[in-house]
Amino acid sequence: MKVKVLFFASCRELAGTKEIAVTLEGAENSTEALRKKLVELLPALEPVAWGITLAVNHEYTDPGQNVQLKDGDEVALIPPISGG
Amino acid sequence: MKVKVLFFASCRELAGTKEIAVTLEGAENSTEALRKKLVELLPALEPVAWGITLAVNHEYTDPGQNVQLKDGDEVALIPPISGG
Amino acid sequence: MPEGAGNSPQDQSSSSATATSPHDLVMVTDQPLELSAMVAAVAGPKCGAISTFLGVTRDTHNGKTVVRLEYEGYAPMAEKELRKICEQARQKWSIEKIAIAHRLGVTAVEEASVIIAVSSVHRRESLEAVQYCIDTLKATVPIWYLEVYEGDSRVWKENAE
Amino acid sequence: MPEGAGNSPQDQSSSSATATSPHDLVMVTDQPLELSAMVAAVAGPKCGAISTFLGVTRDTHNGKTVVRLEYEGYAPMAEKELRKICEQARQKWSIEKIAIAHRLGVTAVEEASVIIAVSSVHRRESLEAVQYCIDTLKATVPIWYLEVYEGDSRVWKENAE
Repeated sequence: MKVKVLFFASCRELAGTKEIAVTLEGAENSTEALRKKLVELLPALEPVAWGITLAVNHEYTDPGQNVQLKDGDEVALIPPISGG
Repeated sequence: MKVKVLFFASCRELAGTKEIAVTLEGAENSTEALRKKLVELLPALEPVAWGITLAVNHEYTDPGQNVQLKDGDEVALIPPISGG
Repeated sequence: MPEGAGNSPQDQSSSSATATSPHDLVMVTDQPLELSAMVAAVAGPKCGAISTFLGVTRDTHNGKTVVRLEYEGYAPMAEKELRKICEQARQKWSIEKIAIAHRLGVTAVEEASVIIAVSSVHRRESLEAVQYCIDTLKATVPIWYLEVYEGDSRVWKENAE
Repeated sequence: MPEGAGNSPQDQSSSSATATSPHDLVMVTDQPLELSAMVAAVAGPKCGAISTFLGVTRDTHNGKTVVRLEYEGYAPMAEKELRKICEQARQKWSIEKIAIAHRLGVTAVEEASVIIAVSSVHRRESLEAVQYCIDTLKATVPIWYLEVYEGDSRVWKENAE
């Protein structure tokens, strides 16, 4: 299955891109697996990939929560925010 | 001595005027005496004259406080306010 | 306060504007109030936050249709009380600038009777100070309004709190 | 949002505006924010009170001179979170209308990065709701800024509270 992964702000600068498509195989259908995969694909993300907040389809997930992913999901890496 | 007395809002309508000059004789040099004098001059003020808040030279006086007046003072009758 | 030459808050012919400190503007005026001018009066490069409050004439009261409000004020004392409010607010919070303007005369539905603008470096101070200013204004500033209803009946109002 | 034909909040070409209910307006936009448009969006004959908050770019941070801020946002999720804030505010207070707009892109010193306007019948609700909205926005809406200093150094910022 394929998910879209979006990078913002400091994370975008680390990743060197705003967006990538990630293919997850078989049992890799969770956010924990995705974090691992992202570090493989973009080693510069290693310092942040494990602790960073993830949003799946525009909804925050809890830190440490391992969320099931499905084909076509949009996952965003959310560094500490500073709006307002 | 003479004081200027100002009327506002509902009080102005009762008094029929915005302003009068009041002459106070001898020992009449206080706000209590002024209240009495106002009722004599403008009997329509009778229902309010005793309890209404007074300001002397742009400063509120406490209800029931008998404030000394001097020549040239400006006294205003302050009905319940509704600004803002 | 309409835009144009000579129409800064200090220039209004039938109003008086006094700065309590170089940083505060208080005024009572029979001219329409202008929010952008109030915000401009408190803005500045050190201000990270600007909070404003507008008191606006509503179209109903107690089920009756309000046609307009008519405000009357003891102008010199009203300004004095407004300046006191600015000073008291500055004692309570670290504030950059304050601007308070109250309208006198006829105020139609959806027109502002009062505008308060407060600026501060961070948000908490201006948010709290603007509440304090309107609450204190309603309790202390010698201004009155009467409501004019459809059918031309009218009532002098009193602030509840 | 500059005035003129086709420049209502919904028409901004590089922004998106969504009403969460018929009474609320939320938007993220790369166009300059316009306070008078935000106030107009929440005004109405039933509204006796309008409270607004403007977050504005300051010229210094930690002693360094700030040249500008650059805002970046996850726009669709930011709008969703803004709509949630409107709904939550309505659960807590009796509100007439809410309008929240956040700027993206370059925001110069003294320009607004965020404007919130809330209207209510009486003052307490809009005064409290506008605080709630900015506090919650800073805690939940996926928007980031970096500070660009004189000398061209830059830092991604995080909200403290």
